[in-house]
Amino acid sequence: RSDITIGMQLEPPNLDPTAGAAAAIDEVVYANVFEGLTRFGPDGEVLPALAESWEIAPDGLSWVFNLREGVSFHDGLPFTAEDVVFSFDRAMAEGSTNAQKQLFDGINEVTAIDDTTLEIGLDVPKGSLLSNLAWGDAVIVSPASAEGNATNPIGTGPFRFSQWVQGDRIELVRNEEYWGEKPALGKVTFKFISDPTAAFAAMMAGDLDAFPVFPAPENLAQFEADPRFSVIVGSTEGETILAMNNARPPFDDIRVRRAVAHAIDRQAVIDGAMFGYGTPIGSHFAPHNPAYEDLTAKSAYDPELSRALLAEAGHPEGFSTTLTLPPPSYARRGGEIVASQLRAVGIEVEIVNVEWAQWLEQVFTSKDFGLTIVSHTEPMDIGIYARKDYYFGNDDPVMRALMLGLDATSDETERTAILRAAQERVADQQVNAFLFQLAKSGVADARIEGLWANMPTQANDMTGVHWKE
Amino acid sequence: MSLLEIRDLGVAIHGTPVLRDVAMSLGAGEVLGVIGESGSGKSMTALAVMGLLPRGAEARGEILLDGTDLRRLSEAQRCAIRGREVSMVFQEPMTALNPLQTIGAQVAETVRVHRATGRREAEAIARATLDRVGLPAERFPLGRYPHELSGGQRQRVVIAMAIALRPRVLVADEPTTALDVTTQAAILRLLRRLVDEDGLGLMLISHDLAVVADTADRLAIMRGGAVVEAGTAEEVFRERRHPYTRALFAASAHRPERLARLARTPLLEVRDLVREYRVARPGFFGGHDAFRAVRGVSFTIRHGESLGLVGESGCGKSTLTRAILGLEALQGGSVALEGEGVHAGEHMPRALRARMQVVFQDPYGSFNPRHRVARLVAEPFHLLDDPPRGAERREAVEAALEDVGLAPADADKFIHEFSGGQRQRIAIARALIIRPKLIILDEAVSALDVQVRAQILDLLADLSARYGLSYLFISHDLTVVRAITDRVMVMQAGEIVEEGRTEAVFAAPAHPYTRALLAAAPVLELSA
Amino acid sequence: MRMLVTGGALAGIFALAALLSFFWTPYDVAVLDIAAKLQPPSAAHWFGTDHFGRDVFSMIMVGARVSIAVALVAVGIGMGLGVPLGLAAAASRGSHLDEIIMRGNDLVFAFPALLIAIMITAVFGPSALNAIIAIGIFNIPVFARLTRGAALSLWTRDFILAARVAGKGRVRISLEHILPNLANLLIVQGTIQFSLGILAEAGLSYVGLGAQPPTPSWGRMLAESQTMISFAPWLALFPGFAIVLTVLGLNLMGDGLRDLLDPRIRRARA
Amino acid sequence: MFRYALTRFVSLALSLVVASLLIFFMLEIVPGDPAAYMLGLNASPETVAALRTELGLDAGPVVRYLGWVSGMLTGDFGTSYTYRTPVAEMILDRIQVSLPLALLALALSTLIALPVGIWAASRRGSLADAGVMGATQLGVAVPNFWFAMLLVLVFAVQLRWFSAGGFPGWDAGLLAGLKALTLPAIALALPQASILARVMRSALLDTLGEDFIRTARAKGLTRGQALRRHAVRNALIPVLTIIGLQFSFLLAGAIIIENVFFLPGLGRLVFQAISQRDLVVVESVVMLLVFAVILVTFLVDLAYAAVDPRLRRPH
Ligand SMILES: Nc1ncnc2c1ncn2[C@@H]1O[C@H](COP(=O)(O)OP(=O)(O)OP(=O)(O)O)[C@@H](O)[C@H]1O
Ligand SMILES: Nc1ncnc2c1ncn2[C@@H]1O[C@H](COP(=O)(O)OP(=O)(O)OP(=O)(O)O)[C@@H](O)[C@H]1O
Ligand SMILES: [Mg+2]
Ligand SMILES: [Mg+2]
Repeated sequence: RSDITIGMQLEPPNLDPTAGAAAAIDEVVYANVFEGLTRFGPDGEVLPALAESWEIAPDGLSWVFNLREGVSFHDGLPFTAEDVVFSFDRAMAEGSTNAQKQLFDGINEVTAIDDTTLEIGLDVPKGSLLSNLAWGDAVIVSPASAEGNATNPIGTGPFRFSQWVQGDRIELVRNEEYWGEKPALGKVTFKFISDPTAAFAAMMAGDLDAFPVFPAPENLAQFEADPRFSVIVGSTEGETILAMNNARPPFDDIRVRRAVAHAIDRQAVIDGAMFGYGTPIGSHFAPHNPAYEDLTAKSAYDPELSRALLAEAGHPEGFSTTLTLPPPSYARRGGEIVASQLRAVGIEVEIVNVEWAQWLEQVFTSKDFGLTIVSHTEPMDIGIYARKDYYFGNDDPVMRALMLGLDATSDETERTAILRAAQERVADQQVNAFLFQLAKSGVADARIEGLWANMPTQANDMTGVHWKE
Repeated sequence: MSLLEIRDLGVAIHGTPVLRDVAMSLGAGEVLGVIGESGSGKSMTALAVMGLLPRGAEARGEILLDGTDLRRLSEAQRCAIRGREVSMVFQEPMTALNPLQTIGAQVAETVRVHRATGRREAEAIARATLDRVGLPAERFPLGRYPHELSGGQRQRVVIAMAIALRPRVLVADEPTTALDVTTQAAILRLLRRLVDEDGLGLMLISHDLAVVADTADRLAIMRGGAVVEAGTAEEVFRERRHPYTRALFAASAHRPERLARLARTPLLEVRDLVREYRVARPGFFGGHDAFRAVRGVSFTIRHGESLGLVGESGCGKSTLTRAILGLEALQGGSVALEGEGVHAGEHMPRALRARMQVVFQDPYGSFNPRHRVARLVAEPFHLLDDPPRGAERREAVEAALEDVGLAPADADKFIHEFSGGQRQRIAIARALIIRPKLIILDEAVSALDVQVRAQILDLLADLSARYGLSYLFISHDLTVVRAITDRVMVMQAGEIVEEGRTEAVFAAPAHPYTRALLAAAPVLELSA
Repeated sequence: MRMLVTGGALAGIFALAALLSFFWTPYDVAVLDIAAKLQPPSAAHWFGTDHFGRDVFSMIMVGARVSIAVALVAVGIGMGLGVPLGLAAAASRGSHLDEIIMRGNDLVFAFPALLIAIMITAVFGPSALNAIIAIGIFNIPVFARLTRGAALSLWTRDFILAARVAGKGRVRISLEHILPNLANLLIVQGTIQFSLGILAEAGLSYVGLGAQPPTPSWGRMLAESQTMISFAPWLALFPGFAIVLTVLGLNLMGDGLRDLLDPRIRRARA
Repeated sequence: MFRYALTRFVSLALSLVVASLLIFFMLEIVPGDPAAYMLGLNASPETVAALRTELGLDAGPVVRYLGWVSGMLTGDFGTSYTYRTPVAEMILDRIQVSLPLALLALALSTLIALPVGIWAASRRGSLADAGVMGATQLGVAVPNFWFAMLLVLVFAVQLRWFSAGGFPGWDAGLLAGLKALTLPAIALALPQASILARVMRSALLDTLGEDFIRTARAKGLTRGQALRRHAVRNALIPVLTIIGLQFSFLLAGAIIIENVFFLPGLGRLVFQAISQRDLVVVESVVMLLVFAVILVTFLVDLAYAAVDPRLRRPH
């Protein structure tokens, strides 16, 4: 067999990763259809992709990339350094609609030295450049086809886009002209099933071969017990947090924030909402990262302490607040458990379920909320605690200084030290209550090999996937 | 041996007996008239003959057709007899036909059910039968639908269906009750002709003695599910052995004693009254047409006078009533009560409306079934500026009920607890309670059995004598009008064609339409 | 009659459970006990526990409250607005008012109900109240049409003419004579709409637009238990039965009432 | 007839205008910005503003309303914000699923319900009648999503006769397409069939009580003949009304079923578009559905005339 059908919960709105934030776009096209200069590997490491190698100038302000030769786009046009210039300029331009435009912050010039050599000039040294360029939003598109990528994506990847039956599926076929090793699969179909029950039925009925991010953790045990399937559990970059509105009373008081954190029994949340899948975290950092530090003890489950803290903060009878929940089940289910746990220490919580669009407007943009649960799935995003206007309202000069230092260095030990300090800072400040690292729990036909176990970025890299004999 | 012989027929519905020991016989070429008040079991007898009793009915006894007991036959055998040997015509021509099928198809169906004939042949028979009942091909092609025909024409189609195969027995259950007098006369003539021509036996059911009197050879009089008197028409007319028969005859011809106290002064003056209805115009771009139901009617009623209005169904009598009562806007002319103009609409002064009340044809439909009699009768108090309240009101209601011969205790009952005659008395009580000057009676006695009708007529005469009431008495029943009115008007197609003192008009009708009406009206010749 | 009693008993059980739940439930449904999750039915938990360790029996009792309240109030809205509109339309037959009311009805009918419910909740956020409004809106034309149709035929009756002769205006006649005579019809239709309302609430809650947590509702229980049906079937079965039985009960009651109140059928029985 | 049709038509057009106003301005107040939704958590306000301009969301509501309506008149339903494809194309794609599904469900429900209703009516009061009526009561009471779930578990997961959902497209062949729609159509049809069977039965019982049935019996028709030749067609009028209502319900009301079977139909499109704040899509599809319902009602009215000669000509 050389074809495979992959289940996904959400359908991408379009297929241009440079023009939308939807994770589903990358889940279809990242590393399959589009490639960047660099890319993430299965465990989050940054690997060369269209750039074979690179050199950094001693001042750290200029990077020269040597591009791969003999690469062409799916429409037959050759790939050159000019395409990179076009792609980056387009993303950085005024009026660009690239959702992750800030990835390119600090780049002042992108120049093609020749067809296969590219130079990127920076304003300040940028340790995260290589990983930034690995994002789906920084993939290389061709000026000839860029406009049409939303519906007819043309990249340089191992698969080319074949057809999209909107509402149902997207099909990719093997790119026979691929520059690298040709994938084993001839055809990949992504099928969109939003309803968890339907997803379960479709797997069981054999309509799907794999569901890399299976939406209902409660069903995993059944798949586990069934020899037809293998369950692949890994980690994601998703720190699931109970965010608090630090800018507003009562959460502007660190004692209240700590009271909230101590009121929460993480394991109960993981068991109840995720059926045991997930790793407790004590700060905003992914446990699989080498720089990770386990800080869960700082906010251990201790309702007594919680009540004491509340009393100390002037809320002996507790208080009431709202908990705004976006659609994913980690939030909806987790929210019910969190609400009941908070209620146990006297915090009356009114649950408000909202859709993503509304969550974005109400919580993220207008910052009109008390509590919310959300999973931050961007890789290495502890930097958000250095942002001034971020939605949870944490204005912390210490974090800003730490992050500036981080960007300025590419030395690994130094970086690790800074990252640990940042984790501790965030945990000490108890900016938010940190619940768990979202697990990636997928189901696949037991005969399939090569699926990513972890999800360092939103992707379903099909290059190495194949059927066992 | 007679053609159809019914012996000891008994029917019970869900255990309640409705027919007891009914016996009748009918010979070929003979008309058997079955008479009786409503609910006496006439229709049940007919349905038993057809074998079409309602669900839950159980029958006993024998129904012999040429000596064969129909009740012993299987359902399939009865189906074979129905429509071919024994046919039936029902009362309501409006609903007896399938509205979705052409008349040709429905008549032809009788043929095709019983004979293995082709469509063409069946249609030929249907055509011939329709011709025979007076629906000629040029005006009534087979492709007509029932809704394109008048009531009388529909009844002819129903008859055609029944006689298409020249059955030997025809049961006609009140075949003319829903029709006006002229049409009724024509249908009865047609039936009689079929009997004479085909030699079939006709069982003619009616509650109206006069209808049957002219046509029937034999009579059976029913009451309470049993036959109380039977014999040749002559015998029954002559002998009237059973007291019920005598009561029936007496009531049919009853004339109340009237003490006229006529004043000179006019009470109601109607001048050039015009009433139009908007009707959709046929055709693709048709808009609305005005249909004149009442075309320039003028007349006067004096204090204490009883004025009759007769005319066939649809001539505009009820429309005129509503116009006089100020219930509908006029398109022309005027109505004045004691010199005061009546203008339609809710702004009509209540004091004016209080001088005029009405009694409707349907004694049940004119009462809200959810209110008690006390509230029903007291409703016109709404018209008074200072209506009596509490005990006073109650007394007024009780007095009104007593006036019409009911008990004060009846005030606490619901309308369904009364008989038809009692209901009509309550309607009169309601009209009387605020002592109006004029009462309009729109077909107020048409739905009643003859005996009840006689009582009501007496009551009306008595009230008029006591309170000096004036009546506008509307009916299509000439006998009744003749009995109760001082003057009479004859209406045809929205116009008054003749007017005069009642006796004079009946004795010497001037207008051809009046003459036709009088000729068509069935008259009971009372030799004894 | 038998239908009426059976139906009334079925629906009554759930109505009682709903009332009782205000004072007493075997367990507190607001308290989660993750350790006790997904227990099959037992003596301690008659209907088992859900994925948060809540007692399903208690949740069904409290859920009855939501389902019944939503459906009942929605019917109330439909009747409260639809009946007066229908009466007004009939009383002013053929006028502009009549035309506007009837066209308005057609319009509401033309909107795909579930989509409008979704739009309403998109605007105001999901809640039991908005479910009520969404369901209630679609009940208005049902009652308006029914009322108008029946009222029109009543307006042709002689007793209405009699009332007019007694000088009564349209409003008075509508209230004193038309409305009481519509009561039977409205009660029967009310029962039917009530049962439809329960189904609609379940459907809305199923797509997450009905009652919000922590309040349990039957539809939400069904929705949440869906994925667990293969290993915790009691979670889907009990709320499912609750819906089916209540709706069945109400429908039977409606049919029974119709038979009881419809004079035609009553006569046929007599 | 023509005039009747014309006046009906004018009032239909008016209804559509009112409907379009209602839909548009109701969606105007829906909180949430499509541009912000598309760009996610990390986008800067300038980026969002740029996208709003690109999508034409800057213009005032009145301008956008007029643009939308005038576009629709020429068959241009605008371009989806999120999908960046013409809405008309999307609708055309989805309707290839929704319409056949609705028709299939309608055909199923009609084919089951009418014979069952007639059968029950002709055996009124019997055990069979009681059984059928009991079954229909149940059919009405079972929520269809629950039933759909059971269908999937039994026929897709256990028996593997059908796939659990999805739609292969009509390119995959008529049979494959029909097969994919079978379970959803059954799930949709069951409650509808129950309702229809009940209506058919009671309408038939009503007509069986009519005088003309007695007349037919008096002609010598057997009970069965009278039923077939006279009662059924007369009973069809209320049934037709229900069928008309059901069609529109099936077309628009299948969202939940489309979800259970992950079918790319219109209902799911709207559902998804609302959550993505893809308002043009929502507006246009809802408008189209309203139009379809109104059209169907109109056609049902015309169908009455075909059944009932009294309606063919004004009197
Ligand atoms: N379907 C029925 N079920 C029960 N009782 C019935 C039914 N039809 C008629 N009856 C009763 O049978 C009795 C005889 O009724 P029938 O119809 O024969 O009277 P009728 O003489 O034809 O009266 P009318 O002149 O009003 O037609 C009445 O008491 C009536 O109430
Ligand atoms: N609302 C209406 N719209 C249109 N035409 C009507 C209306 N009411 C009555 N008509 C017509 O007006 C004419 C007179 O009707 P009306 O009811 O006054 O007759 P009538 O003499 O009382 O007859 P009947 O003896 O049958 O009661 C009839 O041709 C009738 O069809
Ligand atoms: Mg009779
Ligand atoms: Mg009249």
